[in-house]
Amino acid sequence: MDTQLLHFIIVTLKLVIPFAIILTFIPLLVWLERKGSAFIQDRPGPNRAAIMGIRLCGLIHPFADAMKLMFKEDIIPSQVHKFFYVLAPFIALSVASVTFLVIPFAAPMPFGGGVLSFQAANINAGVLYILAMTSMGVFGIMLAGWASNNKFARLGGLRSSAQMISYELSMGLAVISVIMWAGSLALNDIVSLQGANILRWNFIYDPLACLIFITAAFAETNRTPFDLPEGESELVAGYHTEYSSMKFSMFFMAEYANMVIASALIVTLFFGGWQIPFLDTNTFRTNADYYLYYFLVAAAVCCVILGTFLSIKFKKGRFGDKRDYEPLVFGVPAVVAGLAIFCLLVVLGRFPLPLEAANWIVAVCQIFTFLFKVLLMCWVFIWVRWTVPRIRYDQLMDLGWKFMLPLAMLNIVITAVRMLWQ
Amino acid sequence: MNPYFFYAFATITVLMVVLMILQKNPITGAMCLIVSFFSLAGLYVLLEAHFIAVLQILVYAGAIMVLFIFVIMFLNLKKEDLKTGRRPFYQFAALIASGALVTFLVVQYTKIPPVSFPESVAGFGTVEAIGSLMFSKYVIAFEVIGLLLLVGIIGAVLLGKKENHD
Amino acid sequence: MHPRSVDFEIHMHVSIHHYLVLAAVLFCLGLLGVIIQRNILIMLMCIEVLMNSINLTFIALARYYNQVDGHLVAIFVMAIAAVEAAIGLGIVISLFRNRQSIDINDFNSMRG
Amino acid sequence: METNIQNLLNILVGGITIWILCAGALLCLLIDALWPRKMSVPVYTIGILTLIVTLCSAWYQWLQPDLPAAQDLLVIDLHTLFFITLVVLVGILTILNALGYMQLHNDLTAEFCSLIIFSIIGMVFFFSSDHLLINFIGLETMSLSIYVLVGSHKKNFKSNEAAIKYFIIGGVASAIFLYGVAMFYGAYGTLKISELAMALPTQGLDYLPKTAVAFILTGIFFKLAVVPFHFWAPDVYEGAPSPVTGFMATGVKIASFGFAIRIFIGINVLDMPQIQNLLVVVVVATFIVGNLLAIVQDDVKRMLAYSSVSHAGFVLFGMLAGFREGRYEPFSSHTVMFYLLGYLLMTLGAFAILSLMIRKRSEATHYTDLEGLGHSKPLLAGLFTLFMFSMVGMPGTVGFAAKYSVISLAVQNGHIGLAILAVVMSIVSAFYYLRPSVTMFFKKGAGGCPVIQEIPFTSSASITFCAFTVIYLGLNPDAFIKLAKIAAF
Repeated sequence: MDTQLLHFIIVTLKLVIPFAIILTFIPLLVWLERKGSAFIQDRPGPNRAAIMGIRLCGLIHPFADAMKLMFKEDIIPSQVHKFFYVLAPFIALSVASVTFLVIPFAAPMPFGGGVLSFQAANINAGVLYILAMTSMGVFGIMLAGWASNNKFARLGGLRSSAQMISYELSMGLAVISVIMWAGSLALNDIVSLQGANILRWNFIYDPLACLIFITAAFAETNRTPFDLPEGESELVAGYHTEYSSMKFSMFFMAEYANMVIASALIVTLFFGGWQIPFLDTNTFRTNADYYLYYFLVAAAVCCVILGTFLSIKFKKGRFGDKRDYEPLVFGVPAVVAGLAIFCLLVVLGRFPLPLEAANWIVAVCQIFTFLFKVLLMCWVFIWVRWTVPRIRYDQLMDLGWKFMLPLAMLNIVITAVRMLWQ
Repeated sequence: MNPYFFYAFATITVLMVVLMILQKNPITGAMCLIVSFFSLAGLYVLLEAHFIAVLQILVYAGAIMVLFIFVIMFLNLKKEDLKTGRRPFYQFAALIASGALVTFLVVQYTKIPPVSFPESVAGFGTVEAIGSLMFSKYVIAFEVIGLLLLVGIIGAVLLGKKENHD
Repeated sequence: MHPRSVDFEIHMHVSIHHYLVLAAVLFCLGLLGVIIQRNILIMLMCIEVLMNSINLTFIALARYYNQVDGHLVAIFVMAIAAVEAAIGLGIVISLFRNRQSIDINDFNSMRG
Repeated sequence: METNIQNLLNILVGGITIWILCAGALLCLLIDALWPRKMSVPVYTIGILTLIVTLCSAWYQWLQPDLPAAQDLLVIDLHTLFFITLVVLVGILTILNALGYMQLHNDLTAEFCSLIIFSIIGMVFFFSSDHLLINFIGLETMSLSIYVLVGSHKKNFKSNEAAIKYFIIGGVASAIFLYGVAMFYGAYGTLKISELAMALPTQGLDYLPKTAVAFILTGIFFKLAVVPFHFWAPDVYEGAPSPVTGFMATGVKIASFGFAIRIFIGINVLDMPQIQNLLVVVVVATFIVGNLLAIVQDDVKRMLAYSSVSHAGFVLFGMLAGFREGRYEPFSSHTVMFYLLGYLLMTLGAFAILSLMIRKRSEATHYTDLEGLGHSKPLLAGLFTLFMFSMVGMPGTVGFAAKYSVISLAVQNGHIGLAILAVVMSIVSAFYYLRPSVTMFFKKGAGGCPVIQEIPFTSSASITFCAFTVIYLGLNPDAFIKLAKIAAF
């Protein structure tokens, strides 16, 4: 193939895939949030929306919500500043999605005589780029608050900007100690340095920075306990009080996109990014066939066990409708697929892999590890939201300026001393 | 270096600054300025100053302009606060004066032969190069900037805080 | 290598004077803004424009001389601009508390 | 690593005066923050002590046979030490004035003291660095502290207004200054003054230095408030709290001239006929406009603002007088230094008295407020008259010695016409300088309370010091002119 065309395709894919990932994560997270909150509050959660009786544990709900929001009437109130009112949600969403460009999804891979990095833009100052872009996110909220010309919205925007300014400082200072360890601002270097050993990952190596960063990230994404810009008990709905329909849903999506990005960033900086625990890239590449074989065996066994477990839960008349057949629909194919893979593996035995394929397998595994970690981190966000109450505004400011900022500075000093010590 | 990028960024920058200085509404002005800061960052990228470009966005767009917008929202300006009074003669004089200045400068600059930029040395504009220079040759400047920032904090607190004892 | 040793290329290349002229235009626009604006907040923004035009000059020249010193200057200027903005806005707030206006023409209590 | 530690040590030892100032300013802040009750007196005491220690260390360094080379960007030579002495003296007197002012108004906060010291640090960097970037950072540290100080009288609308005006003018002036610096960088590819002295402009960019000089000088002229860049001065001087006005009027000018002398000596591109002509125009305009507009003022602070404009013109005339056959003579800067010393003493003395004028909890500096002061407080009125006489240039006061040295230098170097103008303008200035004294002594107050009621100890200390030195230096200037001559390059 023409190398130029190949190059073009690669760049396009690098740009498109992160967006696609965020977009698929958003409905997933909405579902996770609703189900998770239901689990925490001991109630069934969303389970009504159905396509021809198929409910998929409420997974249909996000799609139904999206449909509803898309076809709702788009109201622009008369008192607003039209241009900025329309612009604000676009800013919020687009800023949230460009941040993903510098996150590395897997280790750079030798490919076609060059190196293929799984990162759209390998910027020399990647961490700074992310800090810069997250600080842009506040403009959407502030503009929404201002353009709505409504006191609740304005207060929400005002709070949001104050909060962002305050917590960005401790966020930046927390990152500095990570940068000091890595000696580089490029995110891929930071991940590579952490290595496969969990004990070297920054959340153990530099726990204070991790704690500060995660707290600040909660504040930056306006999630509970720091969701004062939209605190409904005081401000109706804060900055998006006047928004409806698609524009509202854009804010909604931006919130979840921000959550994904914050999680991705936390994972990259503190939880080893794409590193698979105790399995470093080179070992994996040279022994890919071995790991692949046993991974598939394990997967097949899991499929069979899980499928069987589901299938025996089938009992006619439990709900009295089509939901009775759900365990069978999932369980039987799982068992069949598991058995089929197992048989195939036994028949074929271990087969050697070409180098290219091994590299690709490693990359795919790393991508999935990364996404799995991100999902776990998102779950932490949801978990915190439904267990911790919202704090008061003065407490928020005190926490940011009087506690986290000095602590972050102290952490830099500690890091410097530790570096001299070593 | 692609000249079209330069012209695009330059046009956006100048256009947005012009829009800003003609504004009555400070929020609109601030948004124009943010756009022009972004295109300036683009120009910095063309000049191979990637680090400065990111800092430009981080500091100007991300910190200074947020502060501006915060204050604008804080002041809660009414429509009638933003009245305009035309002072045509004064504005015309200002226009002439700055036009003269810019002509003078442009004439001066265009006497420079149009040499294209030399090949940049390895590591030009990277964080390492800037950092090592900052902590060796310019360490004094770095210290004084620290003091200056402290002055900024003291000043802002002193001026901004409400007095409680009355 | 000295910049002069490069052969003159008169075609479509963007050279140092493009950047310097752009910076000069921005500088004059900033000055013009400070003079004709009546809104103090926008006047403060114009001062930021002035600082930015100077930064552009320094960075273009740094590229021209292949020295990182110009970048250093730009960083310091950014810090200074940030402090200026903070103090300027502090003054505006204390001004607004006393007299509900941000129009420079309303501030003429002193005449001589 | 070794060289770095050595480097740091050099910086620490060489710039010891600066580091003492920094430590003092931070100590002031900390004490203010940690002291259980809000009391400003310990903070101010620490501030004054810091400045005195700085003065001692500067003298100690002065007496060292060879000064340690701090860093190539920070030059500690006799010139720097002399100017450090001047600005620290300004600082001490200002803090004394401010203490008195604070007792009367019950208004200034403890941050005031540390901001004064920060501003002094900025001034020191402004005139002591060999690198234009650090000069600029020093300039900004100085200016930004002063913007805050000007606006520190928060509830007073005049103070706010003065702060915003000064801020906008000052911001533009700094930007113009920095643009000049950028042009120097464009022309020479370096910003070190010692390298600029020898460098040749890069081919093709050799148009820039002249413009650069014009921009830098414009920036400084704004700070000095010389005509035609003086229009902000009266409003700002009137609006700012009196001690701050005294600080601005003296400290900023001293620092700017310290820097100006450094670049006039360092950068040979300044030795151009165009620059000299520019200086002549500015000096003549300043003499005429400053003195004539001062006559029509009816507020003492505004009058002193215009007087400081004309004094700045005089000092600039001292710089101009140092040009002999188109070159600036480094040695002749001693007249400027001595003039600045005298100007400092008489101005701060006058402002110490102005700081005491209070009526209905606000400053009262209108001429009508002075009526009858000569009867209620004759000594104070007499001292004020003394300072005014000194500003006119009466023989026997420091003002005379300073003006005499400037004019004699001008005559020596052939600037006869300007010297005559200077003498004429000094005579004109007697009109407005003596008007407050006439009001004090020969106009009966319209009853009511006199404008000065109590005189705090600190204010009287600073007034006494100023009065004593004004007379002492007036009678016996030679010793200090000798010192200035040593400090001149």
